[in-house]
Amino acid sequence: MISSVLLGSLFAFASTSSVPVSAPAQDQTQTISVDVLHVGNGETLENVLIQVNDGKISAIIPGGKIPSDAVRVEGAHLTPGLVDAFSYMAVNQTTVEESRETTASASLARSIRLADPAFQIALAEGVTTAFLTPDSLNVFGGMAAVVKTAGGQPADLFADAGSAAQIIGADVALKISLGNDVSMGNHPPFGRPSGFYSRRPTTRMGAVWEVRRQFYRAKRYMEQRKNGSAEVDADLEVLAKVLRGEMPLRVQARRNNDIQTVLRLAVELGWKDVTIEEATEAFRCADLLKAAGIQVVAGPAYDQRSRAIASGPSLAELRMAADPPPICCENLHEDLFLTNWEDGGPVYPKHVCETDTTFRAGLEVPRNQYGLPIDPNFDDHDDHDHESAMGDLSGLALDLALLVRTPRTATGLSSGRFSEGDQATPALAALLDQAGVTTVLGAAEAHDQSLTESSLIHQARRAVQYGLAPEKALAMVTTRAAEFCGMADRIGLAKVGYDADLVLWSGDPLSATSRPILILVDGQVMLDNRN
Amino acid sequence: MAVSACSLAIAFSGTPAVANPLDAPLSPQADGAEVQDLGFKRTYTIHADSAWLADGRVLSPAYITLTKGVITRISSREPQAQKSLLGSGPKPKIIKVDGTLAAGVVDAWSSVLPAEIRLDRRPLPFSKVADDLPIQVVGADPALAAAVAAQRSAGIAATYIGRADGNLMRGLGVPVGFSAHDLPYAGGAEFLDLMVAGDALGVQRGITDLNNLFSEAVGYRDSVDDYQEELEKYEESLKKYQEELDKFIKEQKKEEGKEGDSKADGEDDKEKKEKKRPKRPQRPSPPVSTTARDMILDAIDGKISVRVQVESAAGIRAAIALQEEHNLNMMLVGCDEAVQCRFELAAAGIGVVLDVNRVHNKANGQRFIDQFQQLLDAEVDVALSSGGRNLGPMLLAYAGEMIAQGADADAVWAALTSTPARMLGMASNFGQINRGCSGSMILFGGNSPFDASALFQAHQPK
Amino acid sequence: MIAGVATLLLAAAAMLAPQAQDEIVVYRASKVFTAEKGGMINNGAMAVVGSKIKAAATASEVMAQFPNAKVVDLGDYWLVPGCVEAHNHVAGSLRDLNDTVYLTNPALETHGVLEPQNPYLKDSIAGGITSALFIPGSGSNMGGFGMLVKTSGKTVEEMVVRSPGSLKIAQAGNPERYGFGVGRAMMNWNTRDTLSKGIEWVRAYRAGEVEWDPKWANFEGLVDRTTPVSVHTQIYQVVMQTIVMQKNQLGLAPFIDHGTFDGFKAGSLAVESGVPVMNGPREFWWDRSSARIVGNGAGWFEYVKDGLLLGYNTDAPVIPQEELPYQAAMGVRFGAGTSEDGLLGVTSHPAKALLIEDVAGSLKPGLDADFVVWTGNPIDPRSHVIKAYVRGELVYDSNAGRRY
Amino acid sequence: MLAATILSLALAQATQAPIWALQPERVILPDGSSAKGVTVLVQNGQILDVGTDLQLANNVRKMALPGVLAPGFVDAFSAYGTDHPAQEDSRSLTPSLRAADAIDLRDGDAWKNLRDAGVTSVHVLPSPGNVQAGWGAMATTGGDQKRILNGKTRQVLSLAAEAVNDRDFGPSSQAGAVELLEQSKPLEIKDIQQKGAVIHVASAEAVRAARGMLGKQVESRWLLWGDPGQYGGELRGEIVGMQMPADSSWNPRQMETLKRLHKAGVQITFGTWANRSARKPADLRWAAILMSRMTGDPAAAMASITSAAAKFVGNNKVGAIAKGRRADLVLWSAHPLDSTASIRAVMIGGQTVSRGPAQEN
Repeated sequence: MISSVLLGSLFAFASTSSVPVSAPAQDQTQTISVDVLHVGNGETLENVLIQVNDGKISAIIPGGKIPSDAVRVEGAHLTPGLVDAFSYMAVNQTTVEESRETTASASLARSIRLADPAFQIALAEGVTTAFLTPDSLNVFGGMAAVVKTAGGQPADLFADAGSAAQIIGADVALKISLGNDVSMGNHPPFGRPSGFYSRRPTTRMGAVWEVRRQFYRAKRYMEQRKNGSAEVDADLEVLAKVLRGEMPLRVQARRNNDIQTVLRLAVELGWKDVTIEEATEAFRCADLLKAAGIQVVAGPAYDQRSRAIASGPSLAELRMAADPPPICCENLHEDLFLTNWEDGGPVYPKHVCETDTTFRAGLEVPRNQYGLPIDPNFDDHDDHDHESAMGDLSGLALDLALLVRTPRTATGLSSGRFSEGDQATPALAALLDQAGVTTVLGAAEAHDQSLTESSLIHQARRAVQYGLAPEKALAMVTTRAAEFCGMADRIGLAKVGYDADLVLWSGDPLSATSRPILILVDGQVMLDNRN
Repeated sequence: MAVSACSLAIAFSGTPAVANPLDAPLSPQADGAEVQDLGFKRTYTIHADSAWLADGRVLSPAYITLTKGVITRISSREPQAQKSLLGSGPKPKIIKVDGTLAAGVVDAWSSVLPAEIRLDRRPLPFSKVADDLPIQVVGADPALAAAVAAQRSAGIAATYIGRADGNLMRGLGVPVGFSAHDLPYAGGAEFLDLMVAGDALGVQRGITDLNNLFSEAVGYRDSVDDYQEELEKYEESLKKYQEELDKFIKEQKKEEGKEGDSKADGEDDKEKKEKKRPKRPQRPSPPVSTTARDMILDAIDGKISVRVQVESAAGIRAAIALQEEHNLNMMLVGCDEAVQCRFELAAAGIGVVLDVNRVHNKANGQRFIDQFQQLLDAEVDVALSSGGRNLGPMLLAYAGEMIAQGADADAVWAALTSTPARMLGMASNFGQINRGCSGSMILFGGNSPFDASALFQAHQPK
Repeated sequence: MIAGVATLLLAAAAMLAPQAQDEIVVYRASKVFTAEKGGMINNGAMAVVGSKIKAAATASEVMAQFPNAKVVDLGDYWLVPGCVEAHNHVAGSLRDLNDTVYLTNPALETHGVLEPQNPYLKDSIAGGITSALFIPGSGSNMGGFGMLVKTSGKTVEEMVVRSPGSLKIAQAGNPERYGFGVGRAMMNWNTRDTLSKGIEWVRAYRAGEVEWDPKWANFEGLVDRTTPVSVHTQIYQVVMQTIVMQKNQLGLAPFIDHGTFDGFKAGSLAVESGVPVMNGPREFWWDRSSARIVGNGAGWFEYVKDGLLLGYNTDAPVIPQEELPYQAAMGVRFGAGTSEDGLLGVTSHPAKALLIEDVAGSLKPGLDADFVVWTGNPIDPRSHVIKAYVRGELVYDSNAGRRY
Repeated sequence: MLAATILSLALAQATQAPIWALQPERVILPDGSSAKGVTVLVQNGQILDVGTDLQLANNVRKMALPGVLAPGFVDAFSAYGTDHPAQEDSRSLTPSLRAADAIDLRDGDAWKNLRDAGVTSVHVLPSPGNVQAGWGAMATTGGDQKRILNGKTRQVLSLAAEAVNDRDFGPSSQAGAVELLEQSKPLEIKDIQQKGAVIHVASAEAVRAARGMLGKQVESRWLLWGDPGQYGGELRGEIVGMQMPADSSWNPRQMETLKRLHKAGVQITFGTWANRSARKPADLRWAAILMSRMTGDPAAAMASITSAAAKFVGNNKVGAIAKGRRADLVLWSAHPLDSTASIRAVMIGGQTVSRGPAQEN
């Protein structure tokens, strides 16, 4: 009655927002011509054409003639979309239950908010896939999910097409947490308002017990299910899967002793596929991890929370990793906890560099007068800015640094989430890799916090700066990370038949000044900064 | 006077009351007036089944020609291509629509506010809303853009933008129309927004505050006069002082010449000292002005109008008294008890803006309609409005409810269009389909614009 | 199964640790205290092979026995067993030791809390303490199972001497103070109830009536008396209750772990029941009835001649861990025997109470080579540690950076 | 005159149950559109038949009605008659709680106000404060017949903040709420599968979670909280209950959301949540009027408070003028979406329960 074409145009209601654009057809072949292609497994190809069709990489042609309609940016590098193997994007209080310790069957894939702005932030930093893990608010947080950061149909009526994340793997691992986090919210039943926080664990002891208790329950449950004497229990089913090796286990552990607890429990309880998340102090027991065959997804050593950038690896850390000694008199004077800050922070004597080439890259980092590393990739101008910014802080910067280095963790008197394992070091990945531990890098909360300078690619850059081989660092955020996600057959590699998740960088992706200029997810352009 | 909705429909859908459309009255400025550039570009003609013109006249069929967003031709005949010596010009663009065209509604009391005012935590009593209207709305103030779009789509062509805080004085508000870019543009008189605070019981305080505001301003003006007088006196005494000073200096110089001779003479010294230097007269201090005071004085001088939000009869009477004392150009909003002072209001020529939402008040709904009629009967200008709330889109629907409950349909329609336009000083541009008026119109099918089961579209000029 | 874990991890640790040396080292010193009654050997020596003690006797005897050994001459220094701390909370984070949601927590263990890199451990070593019982706090009546550790090691498993080391029970004092509003009747009933359940589970499990249960598994050692009960207990009546309930009624192996105030009045009962006392850290007490300061250690010492095993603790960090010998000195100062009694109270006596006399606490052949080189008598505050060894390995050297 | 005939109709019904042929000027059809020349046959409080060319037997009494005959409005979610929210605070799962037990049927102002606003049935829900809140109930707003039409309409589940942010008993999160529900699946699950569920949601993830949990065998209706603009795209093809702002003061974003929801193929219904907020019975009609204005689809707007609302509730006896339905009818002076229209008579179960002001004069 009302609709008339003419009226439709003439008497149109004013719209307050842009109308969603429809996705372009997928059957067209797009071609990208690049000078350098980082395949993701360490290989690089020069001067290649990459063809994308139907969301997949359909061909990689070396040295071909560049078609006129090909996407080409001079000097650009192409990598597979980055894979963040450890992320808390959109993971918040609605996705993790605090009223109970065991919510093993809680599925992150079900409760995650796909329209969260964090995904867009991550995408803009080149991250196309993320392994989302339940937060550490209870011991058994639930099951993790793998998402692509874009390409999903948005539920938001006001959003652009493809702007939502999409789940590509639901219930891919069980997450459990050790350490302070799980107990910090709980308290004894006296002296405070009643509520579900009056419960165990309030300590590490309780957290470890909760893990053991549930797994022993699961073992009994498995037997009872066999002889039909138990009803289906959603939580224990998940634990049973872990015990049978059908579901990987992710354990958040930051401190040395927590990591060693994981090792002990793995043997005691018969865990088969274990990844330690964050593992801030893993360099203290890298050899144990190697011997036990447990892999590590290193938490962000470089972000504004841990302020590892302010401390960097100490000499003691580096030496301890290179030649793990018992706590011994010979080392006391250069002990981690006795670092002499009056001189302005740890100093790296020349002879160490000469005798120990392993960490040369890390040791040669130029530092300012406060012992803070100066990024060698910064050009002069930036360098100057960096210096002056620190200069403005003058005495304050030093004080902050002192705070960071105060051995609060080890005294055991501290509590709270982010004081745990504050010996974070950007050299963690390099140290673990050196020790032969299967390791990848994760950005955890970086993208949640709009801390783009802590984003995944920056973790890789920082790791390179502290001694990791560049090709390894890149693999740790692409191919190897995809393996951690259980998705190595479709993402993380620039190879024919793989998902066309590609990032075109303005230069070498590991250069601090490079930025993504074109991002494809499933062959669709999700970000275009070419202009 | 009361007619039912059916009769309204019959009245408006019957044969055209005006046989020759050229007889339709034109506002004096319309002819050859400079057309304001509001971003509308095109010239075209809308051909509708009929159109409601001013004063209840209906034109059928209706050809309304718009140029740059303004109605330039009203006729029941199709416009012809202009002929000249060189032959006929391009064929005029005609858009055929089904339904009846009517003037866009004027909401004299709405919630449309620019961000600067909406988010202002410390409202200044003398801010000018017109100054806060953004230059570009869509990017700069999305909430305002959305609000304007919502008003538009509900058929509102013009509204009043003023502060909505509870202060005695709220600065200068301004009636606005909407331009092509969802941008409110000022049109009509500026109003000094005032409020008599307090409910029926505590209203005395509000009245005192209101009167103080004006008497202080008048007092200030008086003190300016006093100052002038004092200034004249001062200048005179200043002259005197100069003369005395010259004399004094002369004498002193003489004394100095003597000094060398009579060093030892102590008495002489004493005499010298006793001859005092003349005192400089003090300059009278000028009375200190404020922007707020200047605004009040502007209102007293008739440069701007006054808009008072007031509910109780006592407050209304105080406002009327103020109007009589200072000969203000005044409009009242709210006015729960206006009916008690309807004859005073009529005598003073003060219009009132009612909140149409009151019709829903279960207990007072019928009373509201009665009051509406009584005010009209007493020949008070009455406008219906959305009451400063997010109810702009419901304005027409609620007004329809009044008709359902027995209000006079023609009166209700007038109270939504021509009356508020007149009260806001924008009668030549809004409130009726007339030459020179805004092309923001509504198109409706069915019985009336109040029928949501039938076609209803808001026309935004191109 | 758990033993298997330990073995695996120890094996892993062993690979990383410096290669075990088979060479025989003889340490000779002007004073060697073997921590047995009358165990002071003038001009003595001790032979160490790898991580174990081979012999400790007069220098001439040892030199004769191991003629080809490498000899380290410590001159006028004292060679003393590493001290054994019976009550320690500093080897991990403090906030992780009191899970006070429930009054009894038989399932908890301190195993996951131990931090090898804890700097307090270095203080311990520098203070001559080489073994410690790392236990939960006294915030609840039954805090959980503690563990016996060496105060030096890179990994947790390397440090562990025995886990569980003891069951921590707190009778009187903190649990009530923390506000449950629980009286002693409830406390004693509840503690006894939990213990009884555990003991019953052990019986039933061994009889094949119930399945293995991680919650009660550690009670096997309690029943077998291979795991002692370290009881935070003080004041005469409560100490008596501890002895009666845990030793006499339930047949466990408790030791009094504080025994302060007038706890010593239960001394004869302790002797009768064979319950050791690890006294401290408060060494004296103001007795209102007699209006004088009374030394707790002295009170207990009266029963030593009847066979009471008396030692000292610091409850570190209540008293810094390195001041354990000083606690013994305070005990002696307030009348608890001689300097030798004091020294035994921080070495072999706690080792016996903790049921590790076959591992550490004295310089007997076959024990771990945990020993410390002191400038003089350890319980003389003027003495300090020159070197400390754990399992035959030098772990502290004051020449390289003296702490105390 | 009209009132007299309708009253006599009611009286006559008791004795011999005659068939009445109501012939109004226009009739609102089940899809929300209207038609002229339609006859509605009513007997015993039921609609026998509806049609333009019905063969009328001799004993059928014809009655021409001046105005538009519409089905009585259905308040799709409400707390009418419940003085206190129907909620048990001590637990998060109260699957057996029945809102029907909390309804006060005494004929106070509340029910009269509803009838005066043309509302003939209300769907009373337990409070969404519990993850599994219990059973809704359908009640008529008047009439002598059994007032509770259905004491177990749909099971009410809630993933809205009120239910999933409980810091005393839990759950504290949506994830936890879903887990709780999964574990409670055996509780009345057969009934839920049979009768369907009303699920309070405030986000796309809540919708996904509920879908994942309930599967397809449960007929789900969605009660939208928060800003449906952010997650409405997840509900294409579904029937949803949309919250109205108090006093109909829709802000521009809400209006645009309404429009886009409709465009996205979401079938919208409204409820008053009366007794829980400042919303009034008449706001149902205002919401429909606004929806008509916003979407340009008067039929969908009309359905939103009649037939779609009945679908929301899962009741096929009310909400439409169609064969076999209850004769819950309202005679309007013009189309109900015309705000100048007024009610001339309200009939519930074939019985005239109120007359509009026009008849009083």
